[in-house]
Amino acid sequence: MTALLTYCTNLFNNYEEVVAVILFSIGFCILLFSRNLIKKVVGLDIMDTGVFLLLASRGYIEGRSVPIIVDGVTSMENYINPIPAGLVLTGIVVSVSVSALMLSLTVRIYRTYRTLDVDALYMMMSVSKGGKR
Amino acid sequence: MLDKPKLDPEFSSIWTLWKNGQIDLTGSLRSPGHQDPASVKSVEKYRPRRDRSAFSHYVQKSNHLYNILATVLCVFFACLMLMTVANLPLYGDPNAPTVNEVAERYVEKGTEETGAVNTVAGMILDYRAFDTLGESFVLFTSVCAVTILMNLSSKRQHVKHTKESINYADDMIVRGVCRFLVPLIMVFGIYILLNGHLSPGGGFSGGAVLGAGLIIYAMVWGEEQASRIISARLIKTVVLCSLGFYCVAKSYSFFTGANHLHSIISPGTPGRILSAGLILPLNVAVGFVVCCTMYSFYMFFRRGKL
Amino acid sequence: MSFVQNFPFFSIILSLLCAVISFFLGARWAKRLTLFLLTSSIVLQSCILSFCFRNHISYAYMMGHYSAPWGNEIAAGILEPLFALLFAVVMLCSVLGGMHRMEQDVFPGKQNFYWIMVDLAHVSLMALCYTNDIFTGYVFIEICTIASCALLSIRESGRSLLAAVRYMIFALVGSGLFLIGVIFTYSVTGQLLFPQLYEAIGKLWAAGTYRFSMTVAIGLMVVGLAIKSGMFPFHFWMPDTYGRATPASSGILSGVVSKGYIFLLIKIIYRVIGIDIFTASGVQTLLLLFGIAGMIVGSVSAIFAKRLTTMVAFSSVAQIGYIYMGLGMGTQAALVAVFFQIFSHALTKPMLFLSAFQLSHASGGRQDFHSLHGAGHRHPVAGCTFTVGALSMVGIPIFAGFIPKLYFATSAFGLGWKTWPVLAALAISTILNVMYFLYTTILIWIPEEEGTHAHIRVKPQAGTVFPAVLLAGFNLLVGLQSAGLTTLFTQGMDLFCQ
Amino acid sequence: MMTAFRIILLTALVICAVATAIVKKPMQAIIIYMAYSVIMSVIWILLESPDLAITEAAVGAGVTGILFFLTLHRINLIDKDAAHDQKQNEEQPSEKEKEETHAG
Repeated sequence: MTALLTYCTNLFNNYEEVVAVILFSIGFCILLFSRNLIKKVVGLDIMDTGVFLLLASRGYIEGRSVPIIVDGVTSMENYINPIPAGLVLTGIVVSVSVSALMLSLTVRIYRTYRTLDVDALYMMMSVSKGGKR
Repeated sequence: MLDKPKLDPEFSSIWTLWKNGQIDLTGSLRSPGHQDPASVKSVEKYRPRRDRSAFSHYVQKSNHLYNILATVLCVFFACLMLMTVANLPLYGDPNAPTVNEVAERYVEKGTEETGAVNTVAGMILDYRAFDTLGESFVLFTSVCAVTILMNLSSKRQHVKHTKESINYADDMIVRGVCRFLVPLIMVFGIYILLNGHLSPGGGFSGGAVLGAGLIIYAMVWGEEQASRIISARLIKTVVLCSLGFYCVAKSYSFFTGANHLHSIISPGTPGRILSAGLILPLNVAVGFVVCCTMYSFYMFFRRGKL
Repeated sequence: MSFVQNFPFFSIILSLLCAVISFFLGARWAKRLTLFLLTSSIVLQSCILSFCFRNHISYAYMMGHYSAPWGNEIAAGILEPLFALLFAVVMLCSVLGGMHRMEQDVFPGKQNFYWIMVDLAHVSLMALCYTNDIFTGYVFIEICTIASCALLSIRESGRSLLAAVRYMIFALVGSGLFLIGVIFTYSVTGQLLFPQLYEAIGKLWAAGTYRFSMTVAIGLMVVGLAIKSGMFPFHFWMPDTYGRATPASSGILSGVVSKGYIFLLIKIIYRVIGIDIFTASGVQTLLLLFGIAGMIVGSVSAIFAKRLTTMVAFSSVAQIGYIYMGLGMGTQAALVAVFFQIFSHALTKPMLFLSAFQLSHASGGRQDFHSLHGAGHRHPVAGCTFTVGALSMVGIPIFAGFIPKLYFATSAFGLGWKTWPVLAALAISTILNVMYFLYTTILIWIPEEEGTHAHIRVKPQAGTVFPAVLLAGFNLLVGLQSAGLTTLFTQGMDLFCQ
Repeated sequence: MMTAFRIILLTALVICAVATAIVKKPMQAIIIYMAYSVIMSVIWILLESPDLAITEAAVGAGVTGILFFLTLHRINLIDKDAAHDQKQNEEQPSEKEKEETHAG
């Protein structure tokens, strides 16, 4: 019982991470259940932002400010952890390049098959099996 | 596709009908009443060879199974992650394991060692520069991949009438606003780019803002006009020079660092615009790469060439 | 510090520079530049390998002026340059072998992009081999993913585009999970470099705090990389990806890209987590079970495949299953077997793909088994290399594929309850392998008297068949001279597993 | 106060994500996704990372959104082209028929 209580308190305290995990799961659900390719790409992006929120919230420290040293105060006591911010910056750029690539694939697939419905695409894939290359 | 009731009602209706198990997907795709003619033609082209009803039955069955499995997977995964989050160090805790000697050195000695007032810029362009080098190459890779996929010079993919019905440059409000807005955005982008080591920002944000400014310019005054000013060759040259400079500059610093040689790059006086050693030129190089990448994404998606 | 120790860094920077310069060049010069890059990379890796082997050292190389917990690092011992060498050799061979076909498949204006992508795939593999920093690993995983997607979709046929979308979705979920695993690890340890992580995780595990998070983090990292390398329940992207690309890309994707992820996974298991903690976390047993399932499911799917390349691609699922089974066994002897399996698979699969495409070219471009009757007589060299590959995959002695099976079987004893499943899986999988590979081999050698393609005789071009023959030679070399490699592996592991 | 603001923003984020999941049209999903990105950039500021806020506002809400819209635009153009082709294909046989009847 106390263990459960600790769990709930921890969850309540880590609300930012909880939201990040929920966002990741929603993105994952869109990816799994949506049949439109464009929506799948949106789902991927939401998944990525969830991950970034998780990472950035790990670096935040209550009551401290952004790590830009202006007044010559160099003590760690005043600033948040700069590492997660740098990593997320990398991640955001990776995410935009990946979504551009996915969208260009989407356009090409629509040009060839005239549909974005993955089930229809899958069906065409299966039924044209076994023939010529 | 969205404003016209061509495809979209189709998605919903097939979806709902299918959920209730009333629809044979193959049939609905082929029936001309539901789908636009183009798609019917393409389905006809990929004519199934085995028995259609048996096949659609199979698809339906596997789809039910897939839905159940995917739901289970999602729920399991979400629960697992929530449990893990409950077991992590607390949010905003100053004594968390992440606040250790690494972060302390970045903050406390960063200004002195790299010359950058903005600790994040100092960290990504000096302490962990190899990551950032990789990151700019992610952008380069993806711009090459998009070129492969979207370049119109390839076989049989000419879009015939791309003529726009709306010419934004003739619209007084749009033109008037953009005449003020575009230079403003560009100046802001350059400011972010050049002040990356002093204030929030840096190569990636500044480059993205610059790219957005160029995109607005191309959108309003037309792609031809934009491509006259920023030609494909110019973009290629800028990308080549920036990435080449980045590689060479960083490999100098990696080489001297690893071999414990003396490096001629000094951090300078922190707080000045011309300080922080390589960080300012690297920010400019990264900014150019990001700007060109964003602009070429736009041009490839818009008209299939630079 | 000796000058040779700079070479890992040189090979990375050189390929980055080559990629950037190729952006400005035409297809012909880009091709020359890439071939030069791959050759020089082979030379560089050999130098590092001989240096490390002679001095029996492993070292960390600072990328910048800041030492371990603050700056980025790369590390090299014996295993890292050995695998980098393998990857460079296999890439060079598959690129050379598939070059002619690639020039037909790819639109001429886009061929220089193909070479850029080969360069970028090369740099990401080198970085995955040498990296000593987990986040650098993530960045280069992404480069590898995008480059492989481009290598796959550059053929621009409808099916390869669909395969590319499927590949991308699986790969992106994989890298997302990997990144979450990295974040969890970082937030309980506060480190990103391998040696510091190893220390911190060891301390945490001994203290017993955050044990659940750590287990989940290990699981997520392993699952992320497993999805990307095609472990059994996540193998759906594999057949189309390998079967529909142009042969050079098939060779690169199946031979080296998936092995790059697996090598990073091995590094993470042994140098970040530590094998004891990995065993204790229970993820190891899961790997064993999924590996065994993959061995059987992959072979069964290959039996029912209707196209030659699809069959070869499904057999990759089974071969990757062997690797994961070995990782699941968790002993040093099993790790040696895993390394042999990586070697034999990386040398055999591109050869099989190259010869399969040549055989189908000799059968009028068709890939169904009916048309392939007697293809070996129409293109004897490709027939021979295909036979060598098939025999190696089945595990006939004197070929490379025999060694890992032997080592797996010998290392299975003394593992408690794991012994019998492993031995049974090896036996069943070998029988299944025989069923489809020997069937295909016999099929291509049965002469076809009155057929549509009986009159075709392909004159083998030296440039096209030479790489496949070279790979076959390497295959035999590994099969016959395995003692030398065993020494390298065992010495490398002493340096590798801290 | 700050915590309340933060919680409101996070709730809005989750609502946006759920809305993206349940709307039918891709266009709606994209517009909601752009709103989501803007909220995200405010959250980055609250997390004391202005670098991320600028990047997210320019990249997430700006460039990615434009790319999504352009994708939809291209898809529309492809549809129009197909319709155009078909019209031409239909017209040509009818002209031939006319000629045939004329000749007949």
